[in-house]
Amino acid sequence: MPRLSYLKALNRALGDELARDPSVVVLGEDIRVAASNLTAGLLKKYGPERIIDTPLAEQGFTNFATGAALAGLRPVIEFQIPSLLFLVFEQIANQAHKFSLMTGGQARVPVTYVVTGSGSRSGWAGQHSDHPYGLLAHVGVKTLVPATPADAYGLLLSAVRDDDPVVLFAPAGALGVRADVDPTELAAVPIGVGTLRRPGDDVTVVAVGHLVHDALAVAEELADQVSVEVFDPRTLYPFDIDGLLASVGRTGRLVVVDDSNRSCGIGAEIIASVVERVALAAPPRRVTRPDGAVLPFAAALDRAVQPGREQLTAAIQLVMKG
Amino acid sequence: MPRLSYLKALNRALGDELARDPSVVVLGEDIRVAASNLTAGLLKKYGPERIIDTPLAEQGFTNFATGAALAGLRPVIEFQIPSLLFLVFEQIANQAHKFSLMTGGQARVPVTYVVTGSGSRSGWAGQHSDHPYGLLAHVGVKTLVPATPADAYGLLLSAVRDDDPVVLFAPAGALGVRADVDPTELAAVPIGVGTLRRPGDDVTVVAVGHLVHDALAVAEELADQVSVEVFDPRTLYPFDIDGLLASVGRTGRLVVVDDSNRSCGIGAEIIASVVERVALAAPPRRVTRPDGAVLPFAAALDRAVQPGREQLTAAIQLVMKG
Amino acid sequence: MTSTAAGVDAGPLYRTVRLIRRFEERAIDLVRAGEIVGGIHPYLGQEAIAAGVCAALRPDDLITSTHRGHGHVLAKGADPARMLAELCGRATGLNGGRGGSMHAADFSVGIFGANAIVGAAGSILTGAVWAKRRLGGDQVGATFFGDGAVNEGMLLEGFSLAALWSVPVVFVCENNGYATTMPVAQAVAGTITGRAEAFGIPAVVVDGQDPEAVRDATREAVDAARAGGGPRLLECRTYRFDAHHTFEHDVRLDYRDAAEVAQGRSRDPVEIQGARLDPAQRAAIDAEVEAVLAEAVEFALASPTPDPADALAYLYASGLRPRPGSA
Amino acid sequence: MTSTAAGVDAGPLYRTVRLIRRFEERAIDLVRAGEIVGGIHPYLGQEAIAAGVCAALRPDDLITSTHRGHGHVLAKGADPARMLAELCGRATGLNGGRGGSMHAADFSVGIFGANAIVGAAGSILTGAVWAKRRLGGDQVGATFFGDGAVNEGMLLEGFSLAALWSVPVVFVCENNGYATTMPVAQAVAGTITGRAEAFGIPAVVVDGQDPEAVRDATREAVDAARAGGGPRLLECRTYRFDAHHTFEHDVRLDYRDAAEVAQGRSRDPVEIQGARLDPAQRAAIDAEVEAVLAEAVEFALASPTPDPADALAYLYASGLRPRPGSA
Ligand SMILES: Cc1ncc(C[n+]2csc(CCOP(=O)(O)OP(=O)(O)O)c2C)c(N)n1
Ligand SMILES: Cc1ncc(C[n+]2csc(CCOP(=O)(O)OP(=O)(O)O)c2C)c(N)n1
Ligand SMILES: [Mg+2]
Ligand SMILES: [Mg+2]
Repeated sequence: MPRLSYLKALNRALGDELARDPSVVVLGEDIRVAASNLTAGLLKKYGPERIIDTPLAEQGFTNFATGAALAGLRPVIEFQIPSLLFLVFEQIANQAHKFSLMTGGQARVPVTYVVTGSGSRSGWAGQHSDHPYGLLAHVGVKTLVPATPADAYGLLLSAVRDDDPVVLFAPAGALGVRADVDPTELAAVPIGVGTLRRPGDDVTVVAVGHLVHDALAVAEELADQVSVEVFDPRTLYPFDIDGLLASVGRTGRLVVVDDSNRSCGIGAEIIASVVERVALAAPPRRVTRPDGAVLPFAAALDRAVQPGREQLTAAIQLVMKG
Repeated sequence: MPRLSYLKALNRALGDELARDPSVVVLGEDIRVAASNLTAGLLKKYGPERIIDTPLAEQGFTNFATGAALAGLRPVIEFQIPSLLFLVFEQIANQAHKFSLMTGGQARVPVTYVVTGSGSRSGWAGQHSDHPYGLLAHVGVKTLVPATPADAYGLLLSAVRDDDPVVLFAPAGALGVRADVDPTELAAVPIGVGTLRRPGDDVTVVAVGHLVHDALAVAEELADQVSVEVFDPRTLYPFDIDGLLASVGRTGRLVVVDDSNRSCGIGAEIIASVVERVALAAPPRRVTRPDGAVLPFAAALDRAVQPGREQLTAAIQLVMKG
Repeated sequence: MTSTAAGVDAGPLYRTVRLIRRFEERAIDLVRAGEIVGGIHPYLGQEAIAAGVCAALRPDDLITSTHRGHGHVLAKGADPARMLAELCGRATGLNGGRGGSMHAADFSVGIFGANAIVGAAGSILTGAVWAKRRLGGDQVGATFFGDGAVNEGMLLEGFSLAALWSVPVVFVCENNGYATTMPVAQAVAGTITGRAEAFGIPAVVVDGQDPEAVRDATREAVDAARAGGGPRLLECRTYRFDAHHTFEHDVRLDYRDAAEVAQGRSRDPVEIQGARLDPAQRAAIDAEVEAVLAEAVEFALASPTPDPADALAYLYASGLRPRPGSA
Repeated sequence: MTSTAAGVDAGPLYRTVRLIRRFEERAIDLVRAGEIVGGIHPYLGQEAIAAGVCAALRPDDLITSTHRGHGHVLAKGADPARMLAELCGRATGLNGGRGGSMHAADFSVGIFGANAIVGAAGSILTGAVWAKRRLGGDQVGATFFGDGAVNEGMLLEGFSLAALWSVPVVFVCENNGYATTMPVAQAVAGTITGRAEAFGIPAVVVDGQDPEAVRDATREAVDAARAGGGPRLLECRTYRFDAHHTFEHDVRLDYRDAAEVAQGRSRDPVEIQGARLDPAQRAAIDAEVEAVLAEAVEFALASPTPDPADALAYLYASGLRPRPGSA
């Protein structure tokens, strides 16, 4: 089977949707030359009328895309860096997200926002290394964080086809992931449905995005001590709580590992949603960035602020004791 | 003892800080005429050099205040509506918050942002009724939500004196609260310290902002059935988890009532932080806005989306059964 | 003042300004009566702008409106009864009672929504018009905003995109002298027309009290835009006759003196346009408008309020049902 | 070209452009060697702007810089060794290794930080200068940004505030023809100088390859600003000799053709300024610069990396200790 990279999968999904639906257009910075590779080859195929380089006016073109969506197109926006979501937060949370309800159902805003390379890119420092998916989940914008090439493909497809605004985070730590994929089996992955990446009996680890792969590695490492189940929610909002409860109901133990700030993060949400519904055999644990984290530049410091395998291992061991 | 309103308490705190510290300046829209009353009387006393009406350029003047703070002043910004925090999110979360770490401690950004009238103001509809304190807590900006006139005074004082950016939410639902206050006893309230508003034995209710008063009312109503302890965190970030654990450690039961969206909200954070540390006698409960809530205009719908006494009562009863 | 054969096309414009005027006066009464919750930003005094601009648009052309938006919505052709029902939070309202004064929308007549965030709608409208043309239409659009909005960077980004991509948008600045209480002279560095010209957008100053002057200027702009000439800006000089928002009826804010207000009110668009009609024609229109509004008030107040159980209806166009806030 | 008595004040400007040039070349080597993680945005070709602007500033005047900021930081007087240590993520760096290339700051010499968000720094610098004057100083400030930044609304809001409040800021636009790969002609509607003029800010186009032309234009602007004349804008026309970012050294992006690049590189600020010196003086400066940089590299590479246990040091100026991410 051919190997497919995560980034190539996103690229293919975008190409397939452009081919399928003439109302899809792509807007962003440096997308004609495909600086991030998300749009590689698309200019040649679909032309500058559909692959549209924007000036540096993120607020303007985000609202522009909202307007275009209101009028019947399906824009996809690429953001080069995660903190651009801070910059356009009003335009997404207060405009695109609210049009449907505020107009009493007259309007729909099918815009997809893709962050190609979210989280730390090692050495991009404080203002370029955020992972603000929790913010989108809080305001209620559909929030996808695929971990694998097949999910990257399938979730981007679903995002483009969805009638609401959707943000897709492609973590920098996942862009290089490759997998054997049968191209004919690439398909839309439904929004709001998680998946078990590894079955286990003793503890459920919920891992987000690129950390799914770390969680799987840790699970293997610990295999002779503890049987770890790895749950990949894929979508952070809406969250597949039923899928997770099925797992935690069996294991009775929960660890969440997520590369975003701790307070009010998705880790908190997952723990709260579980303990509201099932009694655990041990206190649950989160492995996250620290509260209020700002990533320092120096490589070792940058790494120290992100959750890693060691901390996950420690958290699993703690939960097994507790 | 004289009655002091919440809004007047904020006004007095601001006046006192302007008097005490010549480096304090106030920036905002319509603050000379004191459209919201936060700045009532201050123009006359401190002049247009310190009470500065800005044009509608929120991103610009938020960064301007950051620069002024870097250069030695202590700006206070008033935002008329909560969604302006969405608009300036990059400027607060990605600039003001990050300067200290990114510069290796060379810089400090003592700016206070006050939202006079956060949450629903009944009839201001979808884009003017948010309560985005969880967003600030997630990125790690100090986040204060006083419930009483004395705390409004004392927390605003602490905010202005703090060397970091601080956001103070004054919920619309609390602005009219009045209390008997001995003016000589008004004092700074430390950031990060919650308080017990009502002692109880059976269940701890954590209530945020104006909902503290609803929680107290519900506790009284239920007094002959259940002994409710009401904890007011006052500061959402940093959160006084030790203070809360002392309470929950005694009662063994937890309900959080908070007027913000459910997913990744402060309610999730509080529950997660507690269950990581103590075992509860019953599943904890949240009473919040729904996921992704947008407040509809019609009065009854607007109310229906906000957490109220009925839902809190139901949650308490559920927890007592559980 | 542009001359018109009296009574020929002066009538429709007069009807519009008169409708807006009386609608606003009734709406203020309904605020006082507690039927409109949250108050309104009255459009009184600025009626010529909405009327004149929309008179130059086709029914399928697009507009976006503002917090002070009733005039735009009425002039573009929304049903006054459903508009009033919206203000009263009724299920029969334009938005089913979900939007209220600051979000009234009627996509069926090209009203892509009032917007409560100052400066936001310019780029939204630009994108919408651009999309319509992509989809084969030849629509143009007009986006209304105030003198305060020209200080919002996001509006200027809208100027930039419209100019760059030659989108046929008329940017209509209603310069009423104040952003809430902030005088334009203290808020706007340079000029309003200069801000458009900086992006290569032709801009003119228009007498915003004269409906025909506004209509004629808009026609020129619309014709040029529709023909491929890109965006235009009209700075319509006007004066807000009443409060920034009805809360000012209760709380006195001290920022305009009585002489200035009297001076501002002396050029009344309803009178200016009314003078172009013969008295009988004018009286007939007045009577017709009263009848329409009487019916509108009756309709609005008789309409049911939406069911709180449906408070989150329409939250997601895809039909996703949000998790409730308590369970 | 401005004439100078050769060898009198041509020397210092030459030293600065030469220092920046050679610093960047060494930095690129260190990127290749893996000593600088994350790469850099080379300033090669634009040296005249940083050098010329900062030559017209006092040591206590303020600047803010950009993602392409090494030149500004060096020209304003930061220690090259500590700057290089910062790029290498060392504890001895300007920011203790916490900031890196895009956040280098040295408040002791008026460098209020490079900023990685395009368009953000203009208002920050404006506020800082305004505050300094409030506190009794007579500082002015210069804020650097690219041709891409003029499309950011938040930068235009900075123009607006500086003009409105007459803050003595020199807005320095380095128009190098591209925002990453986006040609200025496709991105900027209207003109760059026109965007400043729209706010009443006088603006001039300057030869950004000539250090003395930049210095002289800046002097005029600074003198006017310091004397109370409010902000100015300089559009410095320049050309980026190398990649947008060093990642382009590995990934070829196709947006400028070879002829254009050759043409752009033909006016080299180091050569332009170097030609104003006699060869011996030039050689002496070159040698001195090499010595400084050799020492800087040695210092940087010999310096310790910060302790990961202190990864969140300085997060809160108040000393608040954040809760860790796992426990
Ligand atoms: C971005 C933003 N900032 C502030 C406000 C609060 N606000 C609502 S209307 C208004 C004044 C607007 O002035 P202008 O644009 O001149 O319109 P006018 O009210 O005069 O019609 C303000 C400050 C807002 N709604 N949005
Ligand atoms: C607000 C924002 N948008 C996008 C980016 C990503 N980005 C970094 S540099 C750059 C191009 C900037 O162009 P210009 O302002 O001309 O400066 P130059 O790189 O040419 O020096 C872009 C798009 C960013 N850092 N910030
Ligand atoms: Mg106005
Ligand atoms: Mg450039």
